[in-house]
Amino acid sequence: MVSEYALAETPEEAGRLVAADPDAIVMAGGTTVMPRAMLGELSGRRVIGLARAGLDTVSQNGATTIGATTPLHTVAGLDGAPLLAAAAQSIGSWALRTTATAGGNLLVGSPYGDLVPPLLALDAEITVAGADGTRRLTLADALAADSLLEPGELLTEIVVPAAEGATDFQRCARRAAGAPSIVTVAARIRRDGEAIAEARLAIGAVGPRAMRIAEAEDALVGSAGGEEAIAAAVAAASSAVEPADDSIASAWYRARMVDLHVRRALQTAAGAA
Amino acid sequence: MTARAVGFALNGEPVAVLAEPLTTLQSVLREQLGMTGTKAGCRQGGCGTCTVHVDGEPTLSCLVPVENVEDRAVTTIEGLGSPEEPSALQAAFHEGFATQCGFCSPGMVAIASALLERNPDPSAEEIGEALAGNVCRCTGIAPIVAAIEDAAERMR
Amino acid sequence: MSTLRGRGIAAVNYPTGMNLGGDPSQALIHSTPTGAFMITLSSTDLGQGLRTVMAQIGAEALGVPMETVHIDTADSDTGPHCMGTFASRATHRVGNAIMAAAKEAKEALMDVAADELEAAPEDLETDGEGNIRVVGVPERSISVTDVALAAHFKHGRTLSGRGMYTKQKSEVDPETGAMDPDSTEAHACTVAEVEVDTETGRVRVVSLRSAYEVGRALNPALVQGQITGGAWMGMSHALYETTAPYYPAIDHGPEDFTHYLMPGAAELPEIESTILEMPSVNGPFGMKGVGEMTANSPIPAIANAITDAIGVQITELPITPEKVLRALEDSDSQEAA
Amino acid sequence: MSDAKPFDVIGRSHERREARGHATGSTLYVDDVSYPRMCHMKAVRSPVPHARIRGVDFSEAERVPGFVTHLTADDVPKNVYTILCLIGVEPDEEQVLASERVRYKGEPIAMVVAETEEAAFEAAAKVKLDLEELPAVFDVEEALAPGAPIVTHWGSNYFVYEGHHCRRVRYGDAPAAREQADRVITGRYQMSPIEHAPVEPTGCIAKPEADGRVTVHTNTQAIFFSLDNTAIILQVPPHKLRFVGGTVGGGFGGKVDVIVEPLATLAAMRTGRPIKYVYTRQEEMQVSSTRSANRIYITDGINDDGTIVSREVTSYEDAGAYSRHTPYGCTKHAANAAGPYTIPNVSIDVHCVYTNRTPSSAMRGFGVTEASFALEMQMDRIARELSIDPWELRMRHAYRNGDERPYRKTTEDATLIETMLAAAELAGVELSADLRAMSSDDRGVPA
Repeated sequence: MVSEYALAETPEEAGRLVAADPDAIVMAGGTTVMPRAMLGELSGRRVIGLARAGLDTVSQNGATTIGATTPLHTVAGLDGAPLLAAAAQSIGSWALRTTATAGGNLLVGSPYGDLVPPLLALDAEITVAGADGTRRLTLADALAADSLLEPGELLTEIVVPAAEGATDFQRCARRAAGAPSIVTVAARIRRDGEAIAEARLAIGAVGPRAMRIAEAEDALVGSAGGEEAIAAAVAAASSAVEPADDSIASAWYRARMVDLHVRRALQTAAGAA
Repeated sequence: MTARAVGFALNGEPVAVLAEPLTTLQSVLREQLGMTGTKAGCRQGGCGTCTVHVDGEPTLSCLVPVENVEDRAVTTIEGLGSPEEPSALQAAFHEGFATQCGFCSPGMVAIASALLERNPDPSAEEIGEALAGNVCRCTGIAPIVAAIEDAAERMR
Repeated sequence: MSTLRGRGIAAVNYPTGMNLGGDPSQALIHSTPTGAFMITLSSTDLGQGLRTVMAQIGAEALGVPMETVHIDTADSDTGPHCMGTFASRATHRVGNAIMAAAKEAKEALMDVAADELEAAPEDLETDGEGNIRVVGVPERSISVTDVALAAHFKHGRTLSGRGMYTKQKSEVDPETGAMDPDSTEAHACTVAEVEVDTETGRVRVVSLRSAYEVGRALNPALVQGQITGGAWMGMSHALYETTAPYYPAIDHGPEDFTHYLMPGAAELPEIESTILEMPSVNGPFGMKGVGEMTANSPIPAIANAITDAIGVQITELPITPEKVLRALEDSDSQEAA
Repeated sequence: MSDAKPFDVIGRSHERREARGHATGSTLYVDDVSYPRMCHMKAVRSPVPHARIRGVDFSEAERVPGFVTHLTADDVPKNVYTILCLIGVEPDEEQVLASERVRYKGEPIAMVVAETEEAAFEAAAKVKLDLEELPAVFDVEEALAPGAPIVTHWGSNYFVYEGHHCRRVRYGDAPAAREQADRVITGRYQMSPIEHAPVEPTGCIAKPEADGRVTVHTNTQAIFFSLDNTAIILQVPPHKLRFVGGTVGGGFGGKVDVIVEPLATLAAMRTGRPIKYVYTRQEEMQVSSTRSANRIYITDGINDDGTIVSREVTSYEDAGAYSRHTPYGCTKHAANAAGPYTIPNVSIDVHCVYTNRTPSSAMRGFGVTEASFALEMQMDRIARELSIDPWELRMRHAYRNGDERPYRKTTEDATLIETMLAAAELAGVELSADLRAMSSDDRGVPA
């Protein structure tokens, strides 16, 4: 049995509780914590719950600010955020999405964090509360660090700038719904005239963490987004990822699906940009 | 003493339970409140047999600590109809041979009733999407989809 | 993206009953004082509808209404022995036991009715609606309830029967394999249509059209339930299921329903089927066991349809997108060479 | 046939009797039952597929609040058994709880009983195992090769059928016929290990009664089979046990194993308290029995006119670490391994092979499902190689009533041809007049 389940009532209280006890397990929706608790794996641990902390608000005014505990079901229904909505809708099942949260999805790890590639493609930032106040950093920077959060820190919100350019989300899975991803790809392309001025390509579910593929983005920028540039971007993505075996797909298959879905995402985004 | 009193509305009636920290809504329903229609097929959030409604939202009761539903309204399969007065959906399930072993049926009915409340005329695709988290090993799913379509028809 | 289509067939037989026999089941029937019939068994309903079908067999054999027949099963203190529910045996074995028990119980029922109606038992018939009447003289009739009351309180007789069915155990000749492995054989033939996405290797089963020869469909809706569920399971076996994705290695074994893959609603093919009834020699009312067979023909039919689509036979289950993609790449490289 | 059914009740789609209860959640399953003072039991399992057990330390587990007791092999009166002993299968080989050696990953070594389920999980996790890992074998053919790690206690990795290392069928002279045939077509077919995945996990509750008996509520598929095996394992007179069940949330063959009942009954007798033992989904998925992953080799001798003159089948059933129902499944497989076809020369060898895998067991159609998969792919392979219509190949060889089967039984209920004709019609496949004229009651030779 856990020693305590402390339910924060406000964002501030949540931040204080987490800062005061860096060893505690922080639980948002609980979709990964609860099965472990059931198996007795969290015996003696203290759990800080965010379910009532008021971190589940969404505001849209140009940028979209998503509270960390916003259910994926809500994200899936967001107007004007097609990339995020598509990714959220593809995760798990309806009854899971009412419980699983956006912030949890960022922290849960591969192959589950399907929201991460779209957020990377959209240059999302996260707000983190710690003992010394809050800090705002890009998700890309946060993912590049050893861990997304420092001990005692709390993820409070995700800020998604208005998308510039055209986007696409591709997901490869064994079933249309309710199956873990083999590969997820998010792409965003903005043109300035004919040439691509800005490109984002992010890939998830392939290695331990979702990642932006800078080499692929570089291969696209300045080009017209034709076959050759896309092929170069695919090649860059292909060499950047380190696919792994799991119960759903082998590394061999993942590698092929990376190529295919990166190509599809870039073609669609480049075509629409 | 680590147990905490938690009050919520169960099928329209107020209830209060004493629960150890992080006790699942599922086990409180099944073990303390006698609502054994909510099943425990995996307790990993993967089978859908424990689906209930929390403030109307379909929810996997194995993933939710009972503390989280304090002051909320929980509806279980028992609140959706009874053998004497089955809902249209329940009637469509039993009359349409949409149950075999029956273990998935309460969860199927729970998710389907949430769907029909929001969408009285769902397509087969929409029904399929709603059922994505509910496992049935016996029927081949198609009879369940057909029963939901039949229920939608009955309710119109 | 290119899509290849293919069609495949498979035809199978399936033996009814425990292999080699030696698997008895019993049934006991007795009437309550008011003429409800209790059939006591130790068989298990797995969801296939055993209680329903056993009540149908009992009601038909006794000539009484279905709603007055109750199945009391699976308590070892009260139920007589049953080997169990497996091997497509329950309806055959337990059904035959009920037939035997019902024969005895019906004889008692007709004897008492004959006394009450002052007629010969052989001149009586049941009407299936709860009455016993003199053949050709419908006004000389008595309700089953009145017969049961008379049996209990006037004649001091039980309306009961004992039934047992067993197929003698066959021994296998260790040299030749000579044996008697079945009671009867059911049959199925499936025509599968698939589409293969050559870029992802994904297979979509478009349709499964099957004929099932089941001897007699005692309850057609329940038979259809086995067929639809079995076809789905066959498809699931063919394309998805394994506890060891890297067999024979034991790594990465799935531990939940999210990773142990089975097709969902979106993957359902069109399933159409025909039920043929060609009564067996020894099944109750000519039935044959259908529970297990329904998954068998879809598996090779789907596999053969994939071969038809891609021109390469993939002979290891499950036929995953990866295996399809590898097969396509291998055949491409062979053609190039 | 007249349209009117000759029956009042038979042939009608009466509503499933439990359906109303199922749809309203009022049907009671084993896990829905509980009793005052009921304890929960969980298994301590081997994390490795093959190891010598050097020690088991319960000291930390015993300190978990709510811990009640533990069981090891020493507590089980007849710890080594085989489930099919009831139909005369030998030898005893499966350990109820492993002692000295574990043979598959997940094999139970000890059980822990506690006041709550969570405490039982926690205590089970705190049992310390001292294991010396041994080389393991996972592949059926590697298991039969010289020098393979030996899984069984009798020194070979195969089951012995009356002096033979496999179950055999010999009909005619298949090797000689193959030599004479115009061509030989071979195939290798591999099934996968498949989980039954009933939505209701396997489980039971054993409740001691005041009169010294134990009532066991179980979702077994076979009440007396489970009762009798439990009595044998616990060496108690069968009349001391009462098994109650009958409502099962899906079985598919997996609930014909007798694993949970003897252990729960033993713990109930030990503690005097009701014991609930229900598998977790992880246990269902990775520890409970699977369908056997048969590897099947078929060698057919075929003449240029498409006549199959010989069929030789070598099949390896992957029993995993213990027999369970696999020796039976192999015999059933052997009976069906030539398919629903009349072939004059047949030779079948079915090996029941032991590996360090989770044991396989009964599953919907086992023995036959695997044979049908391989045979029907082989029939297609022949049809493709000889450019024969796959319908024609099958229907020409389809067994007819009166034909003798390789196991020397005369066919009497064959309807394969009629079934195929019905399927063709349903699927809109146009068959030739010759094929449409065929019948299971007439051997006939198409022109």
